[in-house]
Amino acid sequence: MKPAKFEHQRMASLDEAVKALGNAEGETRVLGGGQSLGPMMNLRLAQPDVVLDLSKVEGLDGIEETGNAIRVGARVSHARIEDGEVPGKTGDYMQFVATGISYRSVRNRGTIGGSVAHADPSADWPSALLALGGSVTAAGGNGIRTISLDGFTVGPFSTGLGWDEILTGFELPVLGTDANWGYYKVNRKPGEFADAIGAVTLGVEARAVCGATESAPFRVTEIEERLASGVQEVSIAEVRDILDRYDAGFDDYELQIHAVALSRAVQGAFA
Amino acid sequence: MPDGATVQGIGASVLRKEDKRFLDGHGRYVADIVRPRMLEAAIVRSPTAHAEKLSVTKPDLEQQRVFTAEDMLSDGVKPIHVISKYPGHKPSDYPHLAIGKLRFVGEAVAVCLADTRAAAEDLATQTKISFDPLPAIVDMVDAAESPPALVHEQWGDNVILDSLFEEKASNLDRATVSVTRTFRMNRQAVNPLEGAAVLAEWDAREERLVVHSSSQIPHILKNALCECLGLRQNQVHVIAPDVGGGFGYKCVLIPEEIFIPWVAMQVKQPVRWIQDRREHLIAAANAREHHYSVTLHADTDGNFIGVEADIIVDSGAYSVYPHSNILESTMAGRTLHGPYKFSAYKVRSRAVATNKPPIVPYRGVARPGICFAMELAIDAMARKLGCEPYDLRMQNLVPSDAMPYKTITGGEFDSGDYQEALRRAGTLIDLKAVRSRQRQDEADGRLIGVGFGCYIEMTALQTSAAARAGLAAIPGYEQAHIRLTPDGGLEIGVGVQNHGQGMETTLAQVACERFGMDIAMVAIRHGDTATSPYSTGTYASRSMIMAGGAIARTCDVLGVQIRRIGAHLLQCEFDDTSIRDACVIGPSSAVTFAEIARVWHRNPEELPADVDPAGVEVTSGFRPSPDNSPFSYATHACVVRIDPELGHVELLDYVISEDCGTIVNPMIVDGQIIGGALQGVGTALYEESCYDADGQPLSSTFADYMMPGSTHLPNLRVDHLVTPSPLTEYGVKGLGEGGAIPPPAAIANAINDALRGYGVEVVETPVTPRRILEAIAGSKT
Amino acid sequence: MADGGSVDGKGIGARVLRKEDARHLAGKGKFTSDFKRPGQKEMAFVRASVAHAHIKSIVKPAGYEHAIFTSEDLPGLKPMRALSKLPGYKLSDYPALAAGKVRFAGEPVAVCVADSRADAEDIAQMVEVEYDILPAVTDMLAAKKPDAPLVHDEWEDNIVFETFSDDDFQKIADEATVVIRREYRMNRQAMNPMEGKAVFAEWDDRQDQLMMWTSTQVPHLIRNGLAEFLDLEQRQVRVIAPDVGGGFGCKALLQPEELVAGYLTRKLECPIRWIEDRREHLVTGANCREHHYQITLHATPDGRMLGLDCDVTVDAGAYSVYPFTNGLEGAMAHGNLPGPYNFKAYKCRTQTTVTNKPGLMPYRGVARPGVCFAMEMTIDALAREIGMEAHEIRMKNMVPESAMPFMSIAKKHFDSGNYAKSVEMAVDMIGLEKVRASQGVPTDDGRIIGVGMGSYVEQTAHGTSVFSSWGVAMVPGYEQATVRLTPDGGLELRIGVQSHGQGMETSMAQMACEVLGIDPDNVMVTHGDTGLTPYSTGTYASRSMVMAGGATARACRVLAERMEIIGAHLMQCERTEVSIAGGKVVSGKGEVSFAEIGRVWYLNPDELPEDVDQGGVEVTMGYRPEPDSGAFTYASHACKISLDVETGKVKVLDYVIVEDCGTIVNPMIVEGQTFGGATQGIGTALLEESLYDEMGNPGASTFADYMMPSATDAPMYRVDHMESPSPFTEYGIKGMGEGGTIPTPAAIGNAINDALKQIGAEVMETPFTPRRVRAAIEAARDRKEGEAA
Amino acid sequence: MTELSININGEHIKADVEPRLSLADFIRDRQRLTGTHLGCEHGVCGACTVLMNGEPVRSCITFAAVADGSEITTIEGFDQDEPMAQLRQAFHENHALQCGYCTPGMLVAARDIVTRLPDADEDRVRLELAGNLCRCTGYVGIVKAILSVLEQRRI
Repeated sequence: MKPAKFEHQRMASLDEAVKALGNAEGETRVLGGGQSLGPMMNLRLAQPDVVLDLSKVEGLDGIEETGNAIRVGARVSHARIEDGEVPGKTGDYMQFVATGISYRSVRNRGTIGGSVAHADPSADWPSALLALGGSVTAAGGNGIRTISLDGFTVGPFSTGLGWDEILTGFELPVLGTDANWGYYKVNRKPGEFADAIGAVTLGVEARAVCGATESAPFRVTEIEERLASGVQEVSIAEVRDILDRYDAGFDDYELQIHAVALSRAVQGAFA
Repeated sequence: MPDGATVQGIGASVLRKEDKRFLDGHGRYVADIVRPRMLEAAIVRSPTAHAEKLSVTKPDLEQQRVFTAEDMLSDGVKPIHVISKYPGHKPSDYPHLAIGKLRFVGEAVAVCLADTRAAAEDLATQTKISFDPLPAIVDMVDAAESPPALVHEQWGDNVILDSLFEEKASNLDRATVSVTRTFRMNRQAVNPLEGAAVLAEWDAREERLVVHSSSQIPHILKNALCECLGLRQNQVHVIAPDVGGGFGYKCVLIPEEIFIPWVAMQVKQPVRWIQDRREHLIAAANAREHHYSVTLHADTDGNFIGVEADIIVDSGAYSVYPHSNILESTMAGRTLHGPYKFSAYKVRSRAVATNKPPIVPYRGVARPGICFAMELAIDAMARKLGCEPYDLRMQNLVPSDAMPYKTITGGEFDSGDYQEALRRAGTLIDLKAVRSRQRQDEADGRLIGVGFGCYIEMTALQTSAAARAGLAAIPGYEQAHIRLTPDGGLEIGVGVQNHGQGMETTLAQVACERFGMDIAMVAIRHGDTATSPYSTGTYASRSMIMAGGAIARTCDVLGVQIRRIGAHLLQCEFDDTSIRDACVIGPSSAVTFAEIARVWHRNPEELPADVDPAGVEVTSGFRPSPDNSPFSYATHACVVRIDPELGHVELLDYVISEDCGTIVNPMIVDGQIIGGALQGVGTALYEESCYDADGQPLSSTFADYMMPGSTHLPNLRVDHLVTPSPLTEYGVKGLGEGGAIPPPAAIANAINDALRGYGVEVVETPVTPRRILEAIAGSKT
Repeated sequence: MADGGSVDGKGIGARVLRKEDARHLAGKGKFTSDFKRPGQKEMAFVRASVAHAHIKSIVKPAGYEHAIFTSEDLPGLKPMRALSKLPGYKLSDYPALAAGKVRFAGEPVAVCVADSRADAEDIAQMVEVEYDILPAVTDMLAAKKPDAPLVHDEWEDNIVFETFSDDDFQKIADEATVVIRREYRMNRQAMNPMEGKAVFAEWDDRQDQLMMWTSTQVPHLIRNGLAEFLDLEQRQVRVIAPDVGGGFGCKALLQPEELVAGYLTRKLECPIRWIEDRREHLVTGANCREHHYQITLHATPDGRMLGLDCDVTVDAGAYSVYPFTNGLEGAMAHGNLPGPYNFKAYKCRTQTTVTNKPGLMPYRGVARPGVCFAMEMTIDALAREIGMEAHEIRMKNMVPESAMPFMSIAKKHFDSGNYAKSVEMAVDMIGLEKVRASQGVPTDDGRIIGVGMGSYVEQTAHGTSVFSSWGVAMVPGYEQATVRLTPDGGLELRIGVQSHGQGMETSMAQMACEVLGIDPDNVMVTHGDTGLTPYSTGTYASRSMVMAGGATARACRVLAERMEIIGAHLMQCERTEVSIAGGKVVSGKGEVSFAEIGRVWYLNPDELPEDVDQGGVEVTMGYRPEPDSGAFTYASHACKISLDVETGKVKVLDYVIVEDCGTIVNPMIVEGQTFGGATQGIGTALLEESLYDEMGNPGASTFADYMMPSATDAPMYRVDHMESPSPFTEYGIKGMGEGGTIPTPAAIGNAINDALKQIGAEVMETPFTPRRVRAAIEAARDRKEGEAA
Repeated sequence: MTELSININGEHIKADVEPRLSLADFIRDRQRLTGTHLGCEHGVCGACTVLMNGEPVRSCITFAAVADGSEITTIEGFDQDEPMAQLRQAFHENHALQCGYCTPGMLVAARDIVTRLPDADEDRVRLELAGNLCRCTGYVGIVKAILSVLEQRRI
């Protein structure tokens, strides 16, 4: 179980990386921590011709609070978030999410940017950040641009990034000290990919996300409306009915556990 | 038990099983083995013969890649220490790496490690040593009589052992004719074409040291490693893979076999050392070198009365493990009599220490020296009596009707017809024809001479004798481990080591003889302490007798078990079964070993209730009873032609008449005899490790040290007598060494016969053209 | 107690810390994949991408022809043939490389050789295999249907063989007024030792011998197989199992890759290495468990079990594996289903079917996890039916201690033990009454609690007569051990079994210590090397401690006699006056250390007595229990679980084990084996499943799809021991390596059904995934609603 | 080929590696440090865990080329390490290993737990161990061993 041949390019700077991506011939993958790409390459499920290695690129691993937003660099590892480097309530929420991702030895290498750019449907960050809101920053041939997290994940392994763009970081909302959040993941074992995710934050707006679906995570507006109107509990049966109206391709069991996840996320937000 | 008859059993010239891999270039010698992350070693050696206040300075940058005696001492490594139990033997340590004093040129001082041998040699040159020189003890006679210095201060002299062998000396008065001569056999290097080689690594899983060494005695090496490095026996695994010749040089421990494993343990990486030819010619110039002054006494009819002699053996600087530094001097002192009858015996034998490499038991061990001395003295006596040396020998050889014969020094000849061997040699060389040719001068003015050499060789040294000699390794019951494999083949483990003797074939022949099986189905495993039972190894012409005997005896034990299963399958009585052609034969039918093996391994439900749970795998042993050794013997005769102007010697004819008892494989016996004889020719005419007055070796390449080649021995003729020994399985006697014993005697006698007109004799080997011309010149003054 | 009086309690029964730990803790263990030789090449296999097809063509990429080998390129390589003598058994050859037809996804089709594994995989990726795809047989029940496609064209159906027995069942069954019918399924798994298979092959010209280092439990059997199928003489094969990273059964059989490596190392004249990666293991190693049971239990209202009637189907996969064949599980299921219970009547039919999956191998427990699952779940169903505690039914029906030795209705010769007592103790330990009390009140997180148990009896170290009755291609006989006293008085102990976690380097040394009183630290145990050890069929069937341990004891006793002769001589006294004690030969006149004996034999034979045994201080001796019908270990497991009704997720809260493996050699090791086994049982019960789609494509090829038990899945087991020595074995030892895995699926399944009984749901198929638990709950609700409406 | 400069167990190493060579294969086959094992090669089983700049990582899904400039500690590199010495003894005494294959990775992960989470209780220890599979022991001895070392280090 060894990867196919590829060309390894060690990037010294973001500019170099963007240029390299723009000029690259053949399939090119950007390597952050490599904790998702690594296994796929070992299994030869991914066989890129060129790998752009960002591990030496400066300036992508910052965490800073700027007034009404928190900037988190793409190369910030899950472990740093788990260890509480992201400040405030937003940090509490992200810390809870990060702690549940895979295992410590993977969290030490894996990055939040890599996870969102990779867009594995059953990964935590695409759902968790969608529930948080905010935006993605990306650098490409036409410079830096900001993309809202809403709709950023398009489908399995596909995002709103342009072919020549590199995800550089996130601008995330600051949850107020009294803001509630809840996150519930259904999986067979700790560290395993999620079978279902329910994520809820009540910041400036109430956001509720159903994640770990066959495709992209999606916001559940009916639930958001109820939360906005002060409802603090939504039964599993109710959520089932609501989710049933979405065309998520769930079978009965999947519908059940996604309903449980979201219902318990709400429960958790007010526990 | 009736032996299963087969063309591959005892007496058959079976072609060698081991040939294929060598012919294909697939033999595996130590130098062929590579390990990942292996380091190569080069050794810093003493440039001086004798010095004190040694100090070593490691290169600054590579301190951890260079190791000295201090490093070993601080790690508690013990030196090689062989004290013979022989009364009067003076003990001395043999340090692995020199400490304080340097005692011979080439002595190991430090070991340097690097990724390649070349880089290691660079390190060696960067390692500086300093010392205060001392006068060198170079000549053995000076060493005994007027030493310029002491090799080992604590002794007070350089005499390691001074022993006197005196029996019925009073009878010497009956002598009426005496001749006295002084002889010298000079020092040689053994020169197997593969030198010494060691590869050591620590196996972390088995928690043991694994040592590959080009050795004749893997189990003894294992003992030494345990003693010196303080390891438990189950922490050491020694393997002697293919070995490119040994001849005795590899039946003693060399320091490298201890310190290379030790450094491997220090650096936690595999380490390999391959001795190069220069190292061998300098540090391993360690064989022969005896000095004799002999007086042979006879009556007027030429009957030998007695022999008096003063023997000095140059044992070099140290005592080697396990055979010590007095093996040669005591053997020479006790058996100078050779195959002859004596009624008086008075021999003093001294082993002395000099600043040369420690002496090792080279093929023949002492006997080439004593045979040279005795046989030349006999020819001198013949000339004095004016009789034919051939007749004088015939008259004094122990006759066959006297067998078994107690020698004057207490030995016992088991069997043989020594006179017949001489008679046949005389016929083969056609003594009369030579004599008649000698009557008229050669057209080209050259000189023709004929010479004889007779010897007896005690083979397969036994327990009590070895104990008497006080050796550090005393052979007991030799063992074999035999396993019937599930397909009816045999795997045989033996602790001896095969390095050219063809034992993978001859030992298999013994099993074929016992069981009548196809030799292809017999695998001999040897030279590996893990896969073989303990053995003191291959030396003293013992392997065929001892390992062969052990296999025969073990086959008998295994045969009983095989027959028990066979009887059950044949539904007959055990007593009605026998083994032939790898089958158990019953009254009406037979069952193959393969079938019996299948039942034991694959279908035990078919086994008899009374089957022995020990199964089809047995270890058993053998040693002659009584605990005596069989004696091989032979007469060599040759005709030489000498150019009196150049002193060149040419061998015109060479014949051998030998008796090694029952012959297992005639092809291999001839091969051993011929190979030994050519080494004897080297001793007689070519090989010499020369030293200058300071003990500096002068023969450090094959340019200076002359090896016998394809032109040096004419197609010799070998004739066999077969007198089975009463002591051994099948009456086998040892024969590996014999060929090398008498050539110096026979050739020198032939030369002296050719020179008789000048009234001079050569008395020192090798008989070089210079020595011949000096002798001839001596006659003119 | 000890023959030799053991060294400060290091003999039998002592909690001696393991000798083998040091190297592993230091990272110095040596596993097959750690080997490297100059010039070595690596293999990668082209494997069937479909489950069932004719191979139309194999196209080698241009320029790589020399590096790719198909079955045609390996003339003389025979297919593996494991023939059973069972009546009606159908033979199926197992080609090392598929010839003409592929019969399971992952079957080796071609092998590619290169300097590195990555390069070899590059080549494998370029090989184009064209298939003529056939309908696949993926379900063992469907396989029996008349219209099912044939896995082996030369057969008339897909049934390997059948067993059937019926001792006048109907008569006794008629007495029964309570009849319980159930259908159970235990799904397919992969054994997943942490080290997969690995082979390193090298031809040794000096010994004219194939040297094969391979990750195996049975080096001598691999040697037999290599000699047989590569057409070599036995002397030309040496098999060495170095450190082996777990086996559990899948390494007790010859693998196609071993044959190919052995063939190619000679053909290509270079060392060959193959290391199975996890995906290969999960696909081609999905080869165990998979049984189906249609079971009917006849009982009385007061809980007496009268008769048992069962139809068993075993999914044996495509091929018969060497040497155990694909007949083993069916035969064992038939003989073990009644377990420790005393039935009056037993009727059983087993059918073993071939399917387009890897050939079935004997995984830890071998058939018994399946039969125990079916039997024990049915007992609890009976308990619920008649409103009785299940443990009472068990105790009431178990073979009583007073009846031992006892011939069971399935012809098992139970040797000793108090089965009911183990149930009673387990019930106490789990605190059944407290659990029952707590079950009324739901936990704050809405989970429900259940308690369940499983009992079993395991035939261990069964010998010649038993295996020959199964017709297996391999029959164990006398187990042997070689002992050698070394010149320094140490002991070398050589056994043909293989230790890969069982701690035999320690427990066998304890055995030698027990007999000779020698310190285990001075005993070097060598195992797993056909060149060094006496023949043995190897490590399987929980046999090593009983068999190799027994052989060790016997060999040590012979060695003791030999040493006594020498010792008596050295002390100048009679044989009869001396004995072995505390690592010495002792007499009234004093004592002689083993080191002294060693010195005399090896270094000073001049001091030996005349009557010394010429075999010296090296002995090979064998052992076989009498009778060899096996030592029966038994245990009762009980557990408490919580179940999340909404997600169907189950958590094991408490788990207790009461086991009896006879005399215990090393309690620490026994417990380690038990805990490890039970955790594999949890995998079977809750997590592990090798899924297939209807085309026979494997659905679990990574650890992301195949769930292995982690530290969070295993509880802190509590264990208690009973010790009923076997009357048949040395020191009364019984085997116990496998037992831990056997009752776990039953115990957990029963606990789940206990929790679900308020809902009226029942699970009947392993693993009990959240999806299956939810499905059971939904089905029950639908039923209720149906009844209501 | 990619140039690689790396420090393994205190030894500075320069090498040319194929980009696809994993750190694990570099350690095992090139450096012959075979204590680091491969159990799944997709980052789940933890047998290949080593320290990279002091933190545990999966060497099977980390390319050697990407580890350029880092400091690696493998199981062979802890001879002078106190917590590792405590863990080794505790593993030995608690029968925390059987076949030994998962042990090196297990020890490296355990060392991270006892140094990073001094207050971990049994549930936390089990949670942190979830990424290291052992097929033999049922984790009983491993968990006990780690808890005992945590206890030692608290006093």
